[in-house]
Order: sequence, then structure tokens, then C-alpha cells
Amino acid sequence: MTLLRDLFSIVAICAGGFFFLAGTVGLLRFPDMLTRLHALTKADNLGLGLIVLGLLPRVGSVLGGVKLVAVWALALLASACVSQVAARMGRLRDEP
Amino acid sequence: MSLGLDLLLAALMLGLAGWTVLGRDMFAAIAAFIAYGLLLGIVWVRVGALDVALTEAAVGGGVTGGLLIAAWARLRATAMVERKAGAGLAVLAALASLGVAVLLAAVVLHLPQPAPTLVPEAMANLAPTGLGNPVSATLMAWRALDTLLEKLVLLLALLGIWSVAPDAAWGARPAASVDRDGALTFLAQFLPPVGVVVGIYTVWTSADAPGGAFQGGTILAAMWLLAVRAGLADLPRVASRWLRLALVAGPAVFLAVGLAGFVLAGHFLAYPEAVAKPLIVLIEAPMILSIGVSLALMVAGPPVPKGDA
Amino acid sequence: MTELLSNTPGGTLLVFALVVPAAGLMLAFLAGGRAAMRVAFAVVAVQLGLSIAIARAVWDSGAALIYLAGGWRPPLGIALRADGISAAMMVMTAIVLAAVALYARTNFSAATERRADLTFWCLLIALSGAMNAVFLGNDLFNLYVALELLTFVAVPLVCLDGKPATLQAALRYLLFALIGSVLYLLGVALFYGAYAALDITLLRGRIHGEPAAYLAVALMTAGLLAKTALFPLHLWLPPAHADAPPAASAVLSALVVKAKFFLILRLWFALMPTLAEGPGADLLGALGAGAILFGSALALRQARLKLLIAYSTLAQLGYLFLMIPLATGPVNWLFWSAGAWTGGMFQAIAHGFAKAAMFLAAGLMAEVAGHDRIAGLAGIGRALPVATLGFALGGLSLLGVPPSGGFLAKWLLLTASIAEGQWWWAVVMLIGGAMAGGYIFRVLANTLADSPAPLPVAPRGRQYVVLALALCSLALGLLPAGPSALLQIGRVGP
Amino acid sequence: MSADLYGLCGAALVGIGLYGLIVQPHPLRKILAFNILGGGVFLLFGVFARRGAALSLPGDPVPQALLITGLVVSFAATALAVALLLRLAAETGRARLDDE
Repeated sequence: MTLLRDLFSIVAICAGGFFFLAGTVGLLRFPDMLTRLHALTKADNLGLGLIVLGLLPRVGSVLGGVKLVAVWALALLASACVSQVAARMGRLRDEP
Repeated sequence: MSLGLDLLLAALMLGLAGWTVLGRDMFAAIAAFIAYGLLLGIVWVRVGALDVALTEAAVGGGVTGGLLIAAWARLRATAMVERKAGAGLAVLAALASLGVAVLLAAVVLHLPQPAPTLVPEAMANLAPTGLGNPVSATLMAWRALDTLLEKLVLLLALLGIWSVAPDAAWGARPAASVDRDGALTFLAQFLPPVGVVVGIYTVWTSADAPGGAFQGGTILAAMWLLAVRAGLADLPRVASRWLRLALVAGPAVFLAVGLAGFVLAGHFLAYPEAVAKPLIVLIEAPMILSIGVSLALMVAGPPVPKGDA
Repeated sequence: MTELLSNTPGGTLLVFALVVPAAGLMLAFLAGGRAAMRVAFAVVAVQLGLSIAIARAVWDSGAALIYLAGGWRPPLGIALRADGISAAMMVMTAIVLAAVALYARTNFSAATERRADLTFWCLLIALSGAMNAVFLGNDLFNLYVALELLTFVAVPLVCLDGKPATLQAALRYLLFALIGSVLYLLGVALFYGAYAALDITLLRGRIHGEPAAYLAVALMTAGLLAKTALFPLHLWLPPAHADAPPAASAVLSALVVKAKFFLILRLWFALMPTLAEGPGADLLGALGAGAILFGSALALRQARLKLLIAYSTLAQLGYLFLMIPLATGPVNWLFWSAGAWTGGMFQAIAHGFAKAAMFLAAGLMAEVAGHDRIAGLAGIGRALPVATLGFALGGLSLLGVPPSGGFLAKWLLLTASIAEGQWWWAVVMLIGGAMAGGYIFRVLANTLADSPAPLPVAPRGRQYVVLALALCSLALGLLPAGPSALLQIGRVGP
Repeated sequence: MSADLYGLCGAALVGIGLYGLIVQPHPLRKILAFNILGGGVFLLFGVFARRGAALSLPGDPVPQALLITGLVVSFAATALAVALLLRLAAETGRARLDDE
């Protein structure tokens, strides 16, 4: 059981790390602002979600788990809103 | 494994610091500095300083980064010509800096083993403070005088920032750049209630766990600035009595409780053992408000004449 | 003599010397407008009384006063400590601040709240607290916070009038001050890392010549030198001091730089008393000598009065540093070492009074003449007879004419340097005195000249403030032996 | 072991910051360099706290508390420097420390 739980954590966290890496490569390699934002937010939100998922079975308390999920939810919310604002600012600058 | 992580963190920090100092583009330098602040936050966790990690994340990378980016945006309009320093000066500076770094490194590696520490004294004196977190006990009890003076530093810094305003602007509000974007409005409506809860929790929990008035106050300041940015809240006029009351409330209560210590516990800034914790909470409550308001206004900058706001 | 770190009778006074300005600052900021000025006057008056009470208590007990904040004993807690030199400097600070407040009433008292008014009065109150925090601190980190308080007071004072040149001077000053603070803090960190204590008295017992302690003191001294503007780290000082409003220049030149020098004394005599016998002390002395010659030479060449006074501050700071190589040796063993100690402190105090008087006089002269070009000051002596007399008396104290406090200071330093066989310092002091004579005489010759068109005679009120400060500087030389014995109380030696 | 590593890192950061403060002429750069230098000093403080770990504590709480105070003061200094710089730039159209 413990082995299964550890295996789940390892797989989920590694997958999360992979998405973060992919998002960062996208940020550096994609041609324009919108695609970069796309790579960054999509991949990073998924990556963070996977890491949180991987950590959940390892938290001792329910409150700890709720805090972890809240972290993910807040990150989702912030990145969605901020990338929206950033994209609009970028367009305003490019097409005056 | 963990040494590998520490090596990576240290190498990244040095690289980012080098970029901040030497990088050609100013904006990239600021971005590198913000990343440096975030990494430093992780390093604090690595060296077992969780309270510091929270402060660093809030202030070092966060508010300082925002402040510098805002400054960069305003300075872009001015001539940003960066002249290079002369080669002679650069060589001298390099030698001097290298010398200091090498001497420091040598001293750090030869400090006494086992390291001197105040942990035993701290643990022996923790009970009378009514707190479980020795960092909070240091700030609020053993070295409360430092903390009180630091609050005055904050007040003076804000007064100093206001004092560079043009004469005509006195009494008016700081400039607020408003961005009425739908998504931002939504964020500014949804997040502040959550942020206020988190901020107050950060202070409340600091009695026994990492956290504190400064970390909590920073979160409140961020929430306020977010609402201002979205056009949902106004910055106050610097002449406002309410504003000034909010700014001095924290240090004033701190000072009053400190003076009450003469009567209650026989010393300035001492708390009677039975009510130490309630008294510290009494100080911290207005302190979150004062810190949050001062930080937000320090980032907002000096007041501007009415027409320019 | 080892001191016990526990509360002494009268120690509570030390708390009030910090609490009164802290409460005053908050009250003035809250009330704003003219009320801020009234609060400032109340604070300045109370501080004058408190500092005299502290000096009396030190004198009566013959030992340092100590107060443990919160009752917590160092190394965990913070101790406040007032010895003879703290008490003397506190009294000088309180007198100068009171005089400056009286002088500034005319400039900063509009009926409705103005930017410069509120800032000035709040900063004046804060300065009183910050100076006392430096004089009373016995904990290296507490002193760091006090130093930062001073920085945040001094920088806005420099650019109080908001002109671009003063903003630039303030920014440059701030950057210098920040380098200084961060180097000081680095030294504090090293001390903690090596000894897990920050209290000066505790550390003195634990330091036995470890490299960490030497590096720490070197870094802290370098930082403080940048903040004191000792030659060759002086570049920020003249523009910062000369372009501020006269009341601000007076406190910056008379008080703020002294606080940093005071900390250097703490490091070199209270923290590591063996240092002053080593080559480092001679280096500091040499820098001081350089400052005397260089500052005086530049003061001679200035066309503007306030710049001349600012450069003379550079030179006079140099004399302070001469006391470091001279005041060595076991306390009370070599009488000339005690003499050099007294002389140095007399110099700090006499210069404080004299320089405040001169800057305030220069402010009045600029108000009457509309400028402060020395060549155009003819007729000022007639328009401002009392202030010109104050300026002249302050100047005489600077050049060390008997019976002024400056004379006593320089005489004591001179005898000590000859008695200890370090005659070269005496040569520098004599040359510096002659140069000071040159620049003071140049100003007086111009102000006393007849002007073609007589200037209006100015009201006397503020001129008497200038004269009173100059007389304080003068009276220091006439006092009986009491003060010099006060300065030795609580002094520690190797 | 890792405390020594971060100690060396802190020493190097002090060197980098000091170099930037002396060499970079632009005030905003100087402010950045001051913060790098401050970070190095704070890191050394943190390392000394870590070395003092004892009993059940991961580090000595006293230097950790000093660090928090130091961070606050350093932020206040940065904010004041930025305000001065922006006002100077608004008045003169330039952001320089020297006249020319």
C-alpha cells in the first residue's frame, strides 16, 4: 500500500515537473506573446495540479490537504486573470 | 541529493545576481532580481528559517520587485542612457569586491565549531512570553525595542517618500494607475476577501507557527493595491486624519502596552506572564493594519497634484 | 573594571529619552499642521530636561546608567547604557535641537499644513530620538536600527526644499548611507556568528583577537566612515549639507555626523579596546589628518558661504579622528591619554555648537542678502550685528582661540600628541588652525566691510539664537573641571 | 555542509553586490545592486542562524528575527530611494547622480 502510494506520488510529481519544463521551453521558444502566455499558463497550471495531486496522499491532515488544493486554485485564478491582462496590454501596445 | 539541490540553488542565485548587476538590459536585470528574491525565499526554507522565507517571499521578491518594475516603467520616458564606468575604476572595484568576498569566505569557513547559539537561552525563556514560536518571541518580547524602533523607521520612510512630492500636491492622493479590465475586476473582487483571511491568519498563527504581522500586513497591502489597480478602491488623501490614525495605530498601541509594562510587570516592554499572549495579540492586531497601509502607500509613492491623478 | 549588566538607579530615564520622541513623532504626524510644531517644542523641551537629568544621574553615581528593556538580560535582551560621553553628547544634542527649533519657527509655521513644515517638525522630533538611540545603545543590532532611523531622518532633510540639485544630493547621500549601513550590518552578522552575542559589554569579554572580530570591525568602521564622510569618502557631504535649508544644515552638520563618529568610538574603545593601540588607529588618524588639510584647503577656495561651512565640517571631523591614535593606553594611567579622550569629545561638542551657530547665521545672512556669495556680503555686519558676532565667536572656537571650547579641545589633543611623541599630528593641527583662521577671516572681512547701499536692519530674535549657540561653544572652555571628569565616567580601556 | 555552501554563496553575493554598487552609474542599477548586497548579508545571517541549530529548533531564532527586521528596513530604504529617483527624473528629465 505504502509502495503504491509512493509510486503514485513519484509519477504525479515527475509528470508535473515535466509540464513545468515544457511550459518553460515554450516560453523561451515560441514566437510571440500570446503563444508564450498560452504555453506558460496551460502547462504550468497542469504541472502545479499534478504536483499537488502527488503530494496529497502524503499530507497528514485534512486541513493540510485543503491548503494544498487552495494553493492550486489560487494559482489557477491568478494566472488566468493575469495572463488575460497581460495579453490585452500586449495587444494594445502592438496595435495602437 | 539535497546537497545537489543546494548546489543548484546557490549556482542559480549567483548567476541571477551576476545578471542583475551586469546584464545589459535594465528590465532583464529587474526580472533577474525578482527571480533572485524567489530563490532566496527557497534558500530560507533550506536553512530552516521559515519565518524569514515568508517575509522574503512577501517583501524581497514580491513588493520590492513590483516597486522596481513600476519605477522602470516611469523611468522609460526619461533618457535611460547607461554610461560605462572607466576601466580603471572597474578593475579597482573588482579587486576590492573580490578581496571582501574572499576574506568573508575565509572567516565564514573558520567560525568556531560547535557554533555559538542562543537556542538554549531562547527555549528557557519561551514560556513567560506565552508564545510557542521563538522567532515571534524574539520580535515581540526579548528584542521588542528593535521591533518598536523598526515601526518608526517605516513611518519615517513613508513620511520621507511623501516629502518628495511637489508642494502643490500636499494633502492630495498618490497617483493610481487604473486598469478597468474585466478579468482584473473579477480578480480584484474575488481575491481580497480570501487575502484578508490569509493575512489575518498569518498573524494569528505566528504565536506558535511561522508567520507575523509583517508577512500578514504585506498580503493586506497587496490586496488593497490590487483593488486600486482595478479601479474598485481609492488611495487616501495624505492629509486624511483616518489615514494617519491607521498609520500610527500599531506603533502607538505597541508603545502604550510597553509603557503599561512599567506598572504591570515592572519593566518597559515587559508583559506579565499571565496575560503576555493576549497583550501581544492586542499589539499585533492594529499592527497588521498599520503595516499593511504603510506598505501599500510606500509602493504607491508620493501624492500628486489633483489634476495629474 | 567589569560592569554588571543589570538595571541601575536612574536607568528608567534612558527609556524616556527614547519614548518621549517616539510618542511625539506619532502625535505630531497625527495632529499635523501647526500642532506638529507645538508637539516638537514640547518634545525638545522635555528632552533638554531629561538629558540634563541623565547627566546628573551619571555624575552623581560615578558609573554608567543601565536599563534592560523588558527586564530581559543580554545576550537575549537589549541593554541601554549611558556613560559620561553619552550624557554629554545628549545634552549637546538637546541644546542644539532646542536652538534650531526656535530658529526654524519663522520658516516652518504656516497656518495650514504644508509639506515642508510637517516633514521638518516630525523629522526634528525623530532626530532627537534617533540621536539618543545611538548614544544609549549597547547592542550592536539595536544600534543598526538607530543608524537607519538617522538615515531616514537625514535624507529628507537634505531635499526639504524640493529643488532638483537637492534631490540629487539627497539620493547620492542615501546611496552612501545605505552602503554604510549594509557594511555595518555585515559586521554585526559576523559578531553574532562568532560569539552569539550583540551586547557590547558581553562581546568585550568574549573577543580574544579572532579574525572574525577584526574583519567585522573593519567592515563596520568602513561603513561608518562613509557615513561620517571622513576623507576620502566625503564626496556626498558638501552638497548635501550646503544646499539644505539652514535649520536642516545645522542639525546635519552639528549632530548627524557626530552620531556616526560616536559609534566608531564605541567600536574602537568599548568593544575592542586593544584596537586603538594597533596600526588601524594610526590609519584613522592619518585619514583625519588628510581631512583637516584637504577640507581646510577646499573651504578656503569656496565662493559660497554655506559650502565654505560644509567644507569646514570635513576639516573639523578630521580632528575627531586624531583622538583615536592618541587616547590609547590604560584608563587613568596616562593622564594625556585621558586628555586626548576629553579633547576629542570637547571637539565633538564644541564643534556641534559652533557649526550649528554658523549655519544658522549663514541662513540669516542669505535671507538678508538674498544670496550667500561671500564676496557679496558687504554690509551684513551692520544689518545682522548679533548674528555676525555669533558667527565670529563660532569661528573662533573652530580655529581654537582661547578661551573657547575649541581651544581647550585642540590644546588637549596637541599636548597629548607631543607627550606621546606623535608630534606629526600636532603639526597638522597647527596648519589646520592657520587655514581655519584664513577662511573665517575671509568671511568676517567681507561681512564687516561697508556696503555701498545699506541693507535693512533685520529683527534681532533669531540672531540671539545664533549668539546663544556660539556662547555655548565658548563657555565650554570656561567651565570648571567637572565636565572633563564626566567624560571619563564609564570609559573602558584595555 | 550546506550551511558552509550557503556561507560561501553569501560571501560571493556580497562581492557581486559591492562591485555593482561601485561600478554601475545608473541609480536604479545601484538600488538593484544594494539589494543583491543586502541579500548576501542576510544570507550570511541565515547561515549563522542555521549553524546555531540546537535542541529541536532548525536554527537560532534570534538572528532569524533580526533578519526579518533587516528585511523590513531594507525594503523601506529601497522605497525611499525609488521615490527620490522618480522625483529627480520628473524634475530634470534625467536619472543621474552626477551633473553634466
